[in-house]
Amino acid sequence: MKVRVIVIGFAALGAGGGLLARGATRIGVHQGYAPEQPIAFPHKIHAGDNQIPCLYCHSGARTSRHAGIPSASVCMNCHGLIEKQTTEIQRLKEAVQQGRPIVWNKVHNLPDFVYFNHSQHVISGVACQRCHGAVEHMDRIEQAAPLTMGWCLGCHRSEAHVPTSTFARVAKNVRDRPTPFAGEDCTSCHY
Amino acid sequence: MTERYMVGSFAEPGPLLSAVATLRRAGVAIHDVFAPYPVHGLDQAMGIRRSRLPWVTLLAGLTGLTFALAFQYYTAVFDWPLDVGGKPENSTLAFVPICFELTVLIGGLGTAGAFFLRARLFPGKREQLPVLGVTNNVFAIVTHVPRESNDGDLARRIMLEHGADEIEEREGTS
Amino acid sequence: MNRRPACEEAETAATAIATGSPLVQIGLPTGTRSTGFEASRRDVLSLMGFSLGALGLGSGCRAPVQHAVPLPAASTEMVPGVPNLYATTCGACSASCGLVVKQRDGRPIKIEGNDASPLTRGGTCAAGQASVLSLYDDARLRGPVWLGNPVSWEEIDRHIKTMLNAGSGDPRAVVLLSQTITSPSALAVLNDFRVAFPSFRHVVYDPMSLAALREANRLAHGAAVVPHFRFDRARVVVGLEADFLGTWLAPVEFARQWSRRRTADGERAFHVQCESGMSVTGSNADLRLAIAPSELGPFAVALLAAVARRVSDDGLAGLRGAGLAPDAPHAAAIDRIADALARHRGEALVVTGSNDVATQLVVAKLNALLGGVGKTVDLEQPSLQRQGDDAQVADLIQQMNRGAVRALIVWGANPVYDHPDGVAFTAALKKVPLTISLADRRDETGAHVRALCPDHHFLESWGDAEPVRGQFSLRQPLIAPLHDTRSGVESLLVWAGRPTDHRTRLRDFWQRELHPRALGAGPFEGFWERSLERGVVEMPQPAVAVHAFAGDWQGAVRDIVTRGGRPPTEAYELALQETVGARDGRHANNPWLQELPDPITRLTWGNVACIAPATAAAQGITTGDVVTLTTEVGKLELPAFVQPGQERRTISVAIGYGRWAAGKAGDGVGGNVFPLVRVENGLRRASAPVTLSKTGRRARLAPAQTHFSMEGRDIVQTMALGQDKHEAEHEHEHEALPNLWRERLHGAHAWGMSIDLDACTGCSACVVACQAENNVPVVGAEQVRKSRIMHWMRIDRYLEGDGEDVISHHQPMMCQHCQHAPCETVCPVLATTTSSEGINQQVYNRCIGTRYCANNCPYKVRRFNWHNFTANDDFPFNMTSPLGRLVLNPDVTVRSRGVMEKCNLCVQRIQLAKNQALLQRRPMADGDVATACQQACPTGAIVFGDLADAQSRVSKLLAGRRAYRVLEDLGTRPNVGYLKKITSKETT
Amino acid sequence: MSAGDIPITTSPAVAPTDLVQPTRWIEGSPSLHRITTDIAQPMEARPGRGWWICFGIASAALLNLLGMVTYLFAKGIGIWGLNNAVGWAFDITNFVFWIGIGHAGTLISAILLLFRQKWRTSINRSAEAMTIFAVMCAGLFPLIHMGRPWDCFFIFPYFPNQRGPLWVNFRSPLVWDVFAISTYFTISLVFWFMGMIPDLATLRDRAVGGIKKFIFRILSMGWNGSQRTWSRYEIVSLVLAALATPLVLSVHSIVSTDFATSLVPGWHTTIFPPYFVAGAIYSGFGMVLTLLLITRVTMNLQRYITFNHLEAMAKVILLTGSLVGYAYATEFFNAWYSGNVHERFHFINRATGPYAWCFYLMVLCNVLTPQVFWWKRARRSIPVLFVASILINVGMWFERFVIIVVGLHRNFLPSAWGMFYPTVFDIGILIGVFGLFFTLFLLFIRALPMIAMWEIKGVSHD
Repeated sequence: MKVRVIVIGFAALGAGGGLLARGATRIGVHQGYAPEQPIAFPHKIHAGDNQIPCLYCHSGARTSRHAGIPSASVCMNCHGLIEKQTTEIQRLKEAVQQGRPIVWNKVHNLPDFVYFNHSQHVISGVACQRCHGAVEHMDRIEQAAPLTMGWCLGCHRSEAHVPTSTFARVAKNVRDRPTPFAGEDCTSCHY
Repeated sequence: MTERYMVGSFAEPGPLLSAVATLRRAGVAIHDVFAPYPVHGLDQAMGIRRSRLPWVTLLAGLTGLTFALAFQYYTAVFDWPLDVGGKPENSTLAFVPICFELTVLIGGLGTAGAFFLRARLFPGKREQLPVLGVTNNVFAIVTHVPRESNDGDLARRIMLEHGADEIEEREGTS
Repeated sequence: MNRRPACEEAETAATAIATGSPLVQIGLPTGTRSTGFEASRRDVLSLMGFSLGALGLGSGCRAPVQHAVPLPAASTEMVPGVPNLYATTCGACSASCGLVVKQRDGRPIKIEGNDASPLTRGGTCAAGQASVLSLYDDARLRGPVWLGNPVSWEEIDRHIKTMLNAGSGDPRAVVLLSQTITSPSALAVLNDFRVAFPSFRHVVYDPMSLAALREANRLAHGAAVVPHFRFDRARVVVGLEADFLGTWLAPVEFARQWSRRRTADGERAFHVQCESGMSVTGSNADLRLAIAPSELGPFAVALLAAVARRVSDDGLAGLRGAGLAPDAPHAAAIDRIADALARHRGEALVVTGSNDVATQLVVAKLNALLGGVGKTVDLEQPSLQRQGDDAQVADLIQQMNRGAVRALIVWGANPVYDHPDGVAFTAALKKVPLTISLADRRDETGAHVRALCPDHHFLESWGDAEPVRGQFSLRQPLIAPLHDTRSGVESLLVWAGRPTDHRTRLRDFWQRELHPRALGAGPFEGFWERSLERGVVEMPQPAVAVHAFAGDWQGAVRDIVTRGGRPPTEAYELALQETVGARDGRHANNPWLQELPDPITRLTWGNVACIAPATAAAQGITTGDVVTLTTEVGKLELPAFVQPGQERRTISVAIGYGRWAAGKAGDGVGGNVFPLVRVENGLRRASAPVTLSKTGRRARLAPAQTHFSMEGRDIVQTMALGQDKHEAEHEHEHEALPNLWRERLHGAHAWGMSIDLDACTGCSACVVACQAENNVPVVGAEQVRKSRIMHWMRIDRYLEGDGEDVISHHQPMMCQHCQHAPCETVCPVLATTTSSEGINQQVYNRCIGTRYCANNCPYKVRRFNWHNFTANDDFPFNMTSPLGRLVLNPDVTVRSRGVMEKCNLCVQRIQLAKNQALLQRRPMADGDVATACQQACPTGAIVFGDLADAQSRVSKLLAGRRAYRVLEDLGTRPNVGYLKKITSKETT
Repeated sequence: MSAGDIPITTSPAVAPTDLVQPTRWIEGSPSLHRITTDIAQPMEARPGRGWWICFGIASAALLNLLGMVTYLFAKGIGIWGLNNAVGWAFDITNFVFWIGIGHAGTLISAILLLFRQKWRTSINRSAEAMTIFAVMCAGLFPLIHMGRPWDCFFIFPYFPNQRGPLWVNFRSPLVWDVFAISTYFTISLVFWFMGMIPDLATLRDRAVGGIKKFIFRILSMGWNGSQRTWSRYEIVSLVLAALATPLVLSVHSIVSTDFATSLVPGWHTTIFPPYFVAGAIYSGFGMVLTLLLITRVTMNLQRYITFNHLEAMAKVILLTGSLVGYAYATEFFNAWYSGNVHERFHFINRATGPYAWCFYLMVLCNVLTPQVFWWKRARRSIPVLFVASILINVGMWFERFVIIVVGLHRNFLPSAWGMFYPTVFDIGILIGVFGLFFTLFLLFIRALPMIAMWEIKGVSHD
């Protein structure tokens, strides 16, 4: 019976340790984070039902590090014409009239030591959904991917433009092609 | 089922040794001998075979070695080959120290673990002492006493001849 | 707050600017809080959260909610995260160099040179690089102040105008005391002012005056101008106490001209420098003579005599034997110099910074004799800097005391601090009914005036400049004014009763005055837009009328000879010296400049009394002893510094220190030496007889380098002129050491750098540029003393020999990006590795700070964050102030405590360039990337590029004969190489 | 049951011990029971004043350590005297010093066991304890010397993590250290505990119940002195000894590679591994001597820790000390013989530079001091032994300091030369760690048998 106690004890210890380890690796990972927004903006209606291209609003993604959140004035490009009035749209219009910026809750947050450049990925044809999930089906935006380094490397390793090893495998075509940017160099993201 | 034992306690290793020898010659089945320290020659007297634990050490050690080598090779060459100071990705010589350390570590822990299992020792186990003081200054011989024979008397006689301080017969579960 | 990501930060900044909300509310731009304690604390929390979760008591807690604030109205100008570049004009000194300023998310964060400028061609200086930080200086006034109380502009204008207009018809003068104004439009505004107030006078004031030079030219050529010196046309340059590579007149322009003639091999110019204290210029001269300030005149005369002998001009008969006594020192050297000068008539240039008319006249004669006028000395399109007139200033003080001045407006000058008679000036100020200061802070002078009307920082304001006649340059604001300040021009216009905003005024002026002269400029609109975009415009101006040399040089010679050399009575001479970091002291509150190691002494945070080794030995003085310098007008206690190369009987002291109203960083640093010299017959002296005495106390200096000998190691390599053309004997130098391991091939690029030790003057612009670009923290004097300075790029200084004749070398040293990097092998966590493009990359967020890499780095270029230097009140510099943090580069991580950092070849710029190439779907071209140091360098000593491309400039340079690697025999295989310094003892 | 004291000499069955043993490793011939009581006495009797004084001092130093380390974590290692030129100083000096101290313990218990040296029996237990405590002290420094100790787990290759395929750099000696030290600690601990089981059983059976019996019962794992177990037990001890012997040699060799594999002049030397091992054993024996000289008096165990023990240790010290001296000489010779400008300068600087006094202090303590042990009288004189043992540890600390700091403060580029000046925190932590060590040791001698009873019994009765 003493034996059983000990066995159980060890088992519990092991299980606890395992759980702890698993939890420890989730530190700072906010997958599934979906905060309330000042204006309940439904991507489902805009990107989904009405098929508005992502880059129409998040135009920064084409040229800049930051995809950016559209100014209220951009919203008004359409909502100036649309008759349909909901409380949310009212809020938007108020904001525009008072010329005060809307304070959104940021969903996808990277640590400050990570430099992710949207334009690089957009131009190389990485679909927004690959990192942001099926936005067009989301009523409220939610962080779909874990956004951990391991996760980033997942793609970079399978589709890197630079060979994994810096040994002889360097491809001649690498230099002819527009400069590769991804690869696995630490300085691709950390500087 | 319960068994009968003959327990003889001695104050000195000398008499104990000769007693054990005589008992074996007389064909009495010695269950075990208890002593405060490992008495030289007792193994031979009891006819205990040399332990095979060193083989466990060898196996555990080799396991550690293989793991260390494989792990380092995998991480440095396969999982993410990085240019560290221009050194080759498979810097085997640099892997040697850790290979050695893990060999020793796993080898040592394996041996110790095997010992405790084999000797059925574990934390909190309630000790079974033939007589008090075997961990201090008393030596004790415990022999089996088959019911349908008079070995009991034989054992008792031999031990007395060799100057046992005390002899008693006990029942116990083996 | 601390963990705002760049994006949201950017947008908030933009918003703030757009909506005019105070910027102070903005927190850190991107910073690695998450590699700091906070992050770990948060993680511990979430770990706790997890375990609670595991117990089913609730889910793990999250990081604090972060916000993203878009602009209320979309801006076409500014895309968050994309830097904009605007051309403007530097306001750090009167040289008014053309700039291109990098504006990120609505705030200027980096100053770069304007390649379009014909004068500087993209060069900058340390002070210019640092001036962006002054924009975010906490000590700046937040708005106008009347009699010590903050007031509105309306109110203060009311007060001022009433007092100004009260005595219309009042004969007492309205005086504007300003530094040299190179802005034509501003000068035009003064005319309006003159119309409004007939008694208006404009007094120009320079802390380091060249009045004598202008006077001499008036006497000699009939035009009181500061000539436009053309070092690029000179084969022989003789500098007499003129630090033209470091601080004198237009150092950036001169350094560029000078280096262009130096690196042109064969045609290489020969440079002689005669000076008392070691200067940047002297440390780069082919021949340097240590002479005392009082010997300048006699020396010039002797030189004139020696030259005259050679060019045998009978008109100079009276000169023979004049000048220095035959036993005088340097007699031999003078013959050598004279030979060189005579051999290169028409290509010779002699410049002197002396503020003595006779000496200047003799030098003018020398230049005339050598046919320099019109060639190396351009009087017809002269420089418009240093127009200061000491006589007028002296006169002004008297008038003020007499009560003959009813209003004094001080603009850009700070006489209470930097005038020899600062005390007298302070007293005089009290006698003036209305005193106004336009300074950006309540400085020494501002503390004694009635009205403080803060001017914009030059990055906030419009303007123009004409540093050299015909060379125009425009200034445009990079950011909306941070505080309630007003352009000085606007203020003057308001008080003159014709309020106009600066931009309109400027535009009108250009349309009215300049556009007509711009030949073939087309309609004004286009001209204006182009000019703004380009920043600089060349518009030939009518030549100044000058005649051939007609000055009474014999008289000058007589004066000098009769006056004799050094007055025999006193032992030493004090020589004021301008240094590249402190300049004239106006940037004193700029921590970047305070912590910039002086290229000569390598000291930070303060000035010292430089004493020759021989003198120090004789007086039993060692570096660090506090000595008292006493002149007939004042005394000053300073730590002594034994400076090889210092003239034996001269003690040099840097100006620009010892301010008491500059701000937190600048106050009480060093000692103010201005009051120790005098104004003699209307001219500010830069030297004075001085006595030296020990106080017995010792001071702790803050040196960035303590040992100046190379210990016979092959660190700075030199080669004699022409040697680089000899083929065979240097072949072996280029045999690479064998590689112990398989050769690794690089990826698409192999970034490398070449540093030309022959072109590097040590001016340190690159050091500040690097600091600004890479968010390098300022650590303060105490940490520098502990040799914990953080600069990624330092300029090592080595001396050969001791005493007065020393050879000195400057060697920029930063991470060498070894391909066999010792640091990488020892890092336990792979925080530093070689990238596929040959960069030795340092990953802050992986670093745990064992410092093993730094120990194993033979170049000692790695820098460790010993403390948390950001947002830490123990280090009250720009990174601690919410305002100061706005200068941080959002594209570079702000390092937290306990991580290692170092030069990474401006990898953020590489990434940016690569991304642009990608967006334009083109391969990268050579020159797409310029590192901060390279961009800042006025002499183009630094070249960055792709070693994988055999045609790139850097590849060619590093394949050349002059190329070598530092500590090559260690086999570290650096991607940063150096070009050997060329030593030439004589012109070819 | 008979627990009486039977004088051994009256027993006809056993030959007089003095004929059996060439040298007497135990004074007199105590009975088995007497041995038990003698050794158990320190744990059962109330501690004497001597113990309390020592403990007071030690724990005070320990508190100081805790305080300073807390402040260190709060402020950063900027509070130490380190700088850009000298990135390691007291921290790594202490680390190497304590690791070295540890070595004597393993050496005594393992190597002397293999060589069947009987004299080790009375000192091996405390020596092993010393090893374990010393390694604990040493292990502290790699942790606290980090810039970001809260990220210390980066140094372990663990899975799962967030960084995907990013592991650690197995080429870095620091990673070797991590494995070497943890292995060394674990194996030493196992070895120590194994050796203690029979004695724990003895104590269990002496205990009159209550918490004490409970604890000893758990620890002794039901040991009952069965001969079958004994025979396996002896095999296991031999195996562990055989493993520990190369281990102890490897540990300090690996520590020495922290320096030897770098290219810093004065560090980059192939002689380091043997030289460091010799030095480690040397300093270790110094420390053992210090401890035993104190404890044998305070715990009155003179009977078991005899002059013969002390003399034997003095001989080892003489040997290793001379080896260290030889190593010093070799370094200088190689520097001169190599003709390498940086190497030569380093050694000139070592002997004439600003830290020359450390160098001469080190030579005085490490090379000259042990030479007195050529004389038997010195080897058997308590005062001489005590002073020498202290000097040796001072000297060995300075040896590491000289190697590390002199190597760093002036190397390749003269422009980057600097100096190291310790701050109050450097010194405080240095003292504090001694506090940690002695606190642990003092608690050990009160709580556990500091001499292996069963081995003593074996030696005295075989």
